[in-house]
Amino acid sequence: MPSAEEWTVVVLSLKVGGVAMMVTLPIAFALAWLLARVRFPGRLLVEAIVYLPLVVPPVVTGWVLLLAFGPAGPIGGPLERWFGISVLFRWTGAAIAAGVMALPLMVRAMRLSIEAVDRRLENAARTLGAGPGRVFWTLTLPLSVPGILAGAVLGFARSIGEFGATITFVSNVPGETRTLPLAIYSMLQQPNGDAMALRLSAISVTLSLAALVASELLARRAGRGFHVL
Amino acid sequence: MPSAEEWTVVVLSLKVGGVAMMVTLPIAFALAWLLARVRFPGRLLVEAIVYLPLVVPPVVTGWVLLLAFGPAGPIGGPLERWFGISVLFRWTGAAIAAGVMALPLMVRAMRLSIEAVDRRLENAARTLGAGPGRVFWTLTLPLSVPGILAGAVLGFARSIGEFGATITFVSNVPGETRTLPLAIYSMLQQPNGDAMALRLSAISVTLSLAALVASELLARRAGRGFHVL
Amino acid sequence: AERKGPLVLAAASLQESMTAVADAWAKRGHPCPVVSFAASSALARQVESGGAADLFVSADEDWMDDLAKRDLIVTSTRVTFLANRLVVVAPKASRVRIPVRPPAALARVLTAGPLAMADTNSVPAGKYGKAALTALGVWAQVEAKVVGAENVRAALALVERAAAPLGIVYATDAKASPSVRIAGVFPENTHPPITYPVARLKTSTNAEAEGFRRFLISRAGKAIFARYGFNAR
Amino acid sequence: MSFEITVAKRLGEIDVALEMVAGDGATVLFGPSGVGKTSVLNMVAGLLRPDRGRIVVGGEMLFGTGVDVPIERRRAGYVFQEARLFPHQCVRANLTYGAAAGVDVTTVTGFLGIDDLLDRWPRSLSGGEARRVAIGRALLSDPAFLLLDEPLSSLDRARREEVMRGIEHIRDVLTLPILMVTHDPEEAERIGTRIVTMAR
Amino acid sequence: MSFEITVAKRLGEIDVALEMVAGDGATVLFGPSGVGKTSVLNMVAGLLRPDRGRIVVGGEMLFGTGVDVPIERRRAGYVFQEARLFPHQCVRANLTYGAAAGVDVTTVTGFLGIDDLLDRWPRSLSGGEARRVAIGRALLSDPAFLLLDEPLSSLDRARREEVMRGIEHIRDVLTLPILMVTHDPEEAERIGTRIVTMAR
Ligand SMILES: Nc1ncnc2c1ncn2[C@@H]1O[C@H](COP(=O)(O)OP(=O)(O)OP(=O)(O)O)[C@@H](O)[C@H]1O
Ligand SMILES: Nc1ncnc2c1ncn2[C@@H]1O[C@H](COP(=O)(O)OP(=O)(O)OP(=O)(O)O)[C@@H](O)[C@H]1O
Ligand SMILES: [Mg+2]
Ligand SMILES: [Mg+2]
Repeated sequence: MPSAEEWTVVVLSLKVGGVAMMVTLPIAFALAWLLARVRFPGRLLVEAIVYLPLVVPPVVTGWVLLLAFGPAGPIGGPLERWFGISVLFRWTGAAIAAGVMALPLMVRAMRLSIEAVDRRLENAARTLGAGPGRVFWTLTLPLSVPGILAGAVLGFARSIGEFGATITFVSNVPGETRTLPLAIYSMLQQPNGDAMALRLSAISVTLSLAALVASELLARRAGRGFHVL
Repeated sequence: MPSAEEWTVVVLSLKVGGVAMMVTLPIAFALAWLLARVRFPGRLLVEAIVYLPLVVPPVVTGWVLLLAFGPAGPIGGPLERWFGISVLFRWTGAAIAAGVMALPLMVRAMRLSIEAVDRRLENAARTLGAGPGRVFWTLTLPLSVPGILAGAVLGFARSIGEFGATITFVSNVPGETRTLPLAIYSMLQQPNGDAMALRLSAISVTLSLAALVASELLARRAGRGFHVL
Repeated sequence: AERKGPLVLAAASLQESMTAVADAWAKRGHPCPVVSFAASSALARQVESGGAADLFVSADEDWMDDLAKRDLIVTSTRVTFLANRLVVVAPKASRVRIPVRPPAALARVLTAGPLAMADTNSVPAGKYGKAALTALGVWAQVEAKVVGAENVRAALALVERAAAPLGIVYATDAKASPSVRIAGVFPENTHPPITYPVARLKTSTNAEAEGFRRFLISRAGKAIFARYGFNAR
Repeated sequence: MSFEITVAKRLGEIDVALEMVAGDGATVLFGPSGVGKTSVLNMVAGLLRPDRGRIVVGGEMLFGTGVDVPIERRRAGYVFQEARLFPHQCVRANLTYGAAAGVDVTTVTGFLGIDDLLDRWPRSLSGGEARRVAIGRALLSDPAFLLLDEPLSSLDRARREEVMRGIEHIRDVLTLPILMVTHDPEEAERIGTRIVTMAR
Repeated sequence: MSFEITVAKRLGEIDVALEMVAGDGATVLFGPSGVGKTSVLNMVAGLLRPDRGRIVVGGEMLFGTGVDVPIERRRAGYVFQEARLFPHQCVRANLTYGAAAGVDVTTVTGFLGIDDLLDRWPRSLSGGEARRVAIGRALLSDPAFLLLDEPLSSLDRARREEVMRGIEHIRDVLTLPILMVTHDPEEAERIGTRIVTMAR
């Protein structure tokens, strides 16, 4: 059984990972759709920016987030002035870090599925009177479910495992930003923390495994549409 | 222009990232195929293990690699005794770390594409006399190219950006394991290293961008097979 | 409502000792301080970006200087209250002894295998180690054997797992690990003093902040740190 | 005038061109495989943009100088050469995709013989069943005109007879303009008010 | 005996069953849409496993007690109801997929009228063109017997005539066993040495 302290960490991790995934999912899908379907001038640039968090070390991402969301930053400033919101040292900041790090993985998976959607079906829908919006909601989106699920799992797992950007951006505050990886890091800082670190790692793995199983079950439901013979 | 020192770092990063991607690509594809196509008892377990490096903090992955590949470890021991090979503090170790971290991303993207391959085409090929092996090489594999490309880009980008596992596993040895992220990290540790860190980050981003563009071009070639009307 | 404890940003190497001090403080009826452990560099940057915290405990003077230069700390509250020593560790089973002189003998021992250190360009412990080895006249010979870890604990781990036969870490780390022994101690005059300053941040609003800072530098506070191998200043 | 079509379109190395003016009733498009029949239907439906030309159906200009009505507002009841059912929707959902809310599917499922298939998934349908569902889907979408690309291939005689009667009903009673492709002279004879032959 | 088929298979709520023994020549499988014709072909090709039964073709047991020859060794020349061309290979590569090295594709492309399509991609083919490439692909794979699922639908009269002659040639000169599905009585009459009617 996890101790009360471990429990706090786990609940926090779930909150941060869950919120990060939920909020990032639609953003990621919109980006994936844009990249898959629309040929606009700055396309490659947008793609490069989406991929950035994957490429640069997480510490740099965390640092950039810190600059952007600090009270003097271009996002943090207005946020603070107009809404009185500050994300530094807060779980919301941890969720932002997790979401940003998960974004490239989600976008790539979703884009793959969107590109695999049979355009002929979308054309058929339009002859049946469906405008682009309806086509999107009734065909593109549901037919991309495999990619959305894959993106959600990857994103959730990445969020649950996010460390470098989080500690750089919002520190390691117990109960606010000390998610599982940060707790594990803290344990590893102590010479005798190995056992605890392993324990927490096991919890981490269990959570993601649960997400994995859930997505597999959902994917099985979604997969029934395809011809095999 | 990059300085000679930066140049060393860049070349090393490319070597580590390139080798990691090349070696991991076929392994990832084999795993993706297994997970997509074969229903075997330990399937979910294999999947969970593949996903592990995504979920646990990179530091833990690096630490596990250290235990496994260390002179007393279950892999490092025999490797050392029988072949006289040690990967600790070597670029080969950095490539192993990068490959392990990139694996889950590659597997997921490839699996998505393999699952999207029309089984009816494979059946048609078999009636034409192609055994499972030929069907794999002539249909499953080429029809999964979008996923392979996506996996390769994700994997390369992740390899180029890998930090936590690398520094924990093989340390930060100039010329051997100091890849771009490690060099950037070193810079960020110093109160006045920001400018240098940004410079190196920019190089990092440029490299991945090049990979991105290359994959887009290849994907465009691969995409010509699909019906749009 | 429950009073909230101050938010303390502390260098990761203080993890165990600082937790113990915070617990002791809480036992005296104060709300428990909330301590965030990370690299001094990360914490300092968070403060520089406007993160509102109460106390900053750095593992070196450079980052505290940096904050002072930017006018982010209450200068009068800056106190250097702990010190540490630099040692050479070896796995428990190893019987190696480190001769401090002559340089040739020292170099021979240190170059027997990879030498685990924190990164010598960036991480404080690594920089101190480099300075010490330079002062002892062996850096040129040893440099090629050095493997730089992300932090001191990671360097220690390399020795604990016998990936490296020797490592240079703080005395506090060596003391905390059951699987290594101290094979030698660097003379204090071979490297800049290893000190830990604390200061209250300008953004501090918590009424308990000053009280906890004083407790840290009090005799009782320092006594707890001493149990973990720190030298009080 | 039901159809007034003057189009030209270059596809790879092939030039597809058609000029026709057809009065009320059904027009059968006849011609060898690859001559461009499907391409013409695609242009009328709005899926393929003619290089130049004019398309007027039932008096409404769908394509011409400055005009290019979006696909979904052309109200074509298009039965494609392949079934193109939506794989993630059951047969009932496929049928009602383009229909007004509350439409009674049994008005078409009867003569199409697909009453028993309503809760099935497209992947489990036979070739002819899928084709009939596709016909039903187009008819239920309240079309202003019909585009039928070999709708009766893969139907057995008895079923073909019933579907043909359905089309005749649409032609004669509902008086919708119909443009139909077929290779069967008998079908062409029976359904076509007139026959337009395309040739290279 | 060209075909000796006794199979039963449950598909969802439908029972597909057939019992037939056919001598040399071509056997036409006739029956209403959805009765199970394609399913029978799939079972003979090895794509669908009968719940029970026996399949012997040209004297060789393909399925029966303890026997289940792998698909690729049954050597069926199967023309599917849909074209199923390989989208990433050009027409020539599709045609030679199952062929021995160095086979001359012009032996079939002539009567199929696809000589000009060899370097095209499947996505650019018309319905009838794709179908003809699929026929060519099956014929070039050196089959031991043919399974044809409505191979002539979507072909115009002239082309149909040529392809029918091709099939007759295979039946009479090459004497391959042929099992063909069609809804056209005229086709059935002309090609079928005998007609087997399936019913529910
Ligand atoms: N998974 C399934 N669940 C329920 N019914 C199924 C399933 N698969 C096939 N069927 C039914 O089995 C029957 C046989 O299908 P088959 O494709 O063999 O028909 P067919 O004779 O080829 O028809 P057609 O002439 O229309 O192509 C059909 O009625 C079909 O609906
Ligand atoms: N992208 C392309 N490149 C080259 N040729 C093309 C392309 N797209 C279509 N074509 C050709 O255009 C012609 C018209 O095709 P279309 O599908 O309209 O023919 P069709 O009359 O419907 O034939 P069928 O009766 O076989 O269905 C075909 O010969 C086809 O090969
Ligand atoms: Mg056509
Ligand atoms: Mg059929």
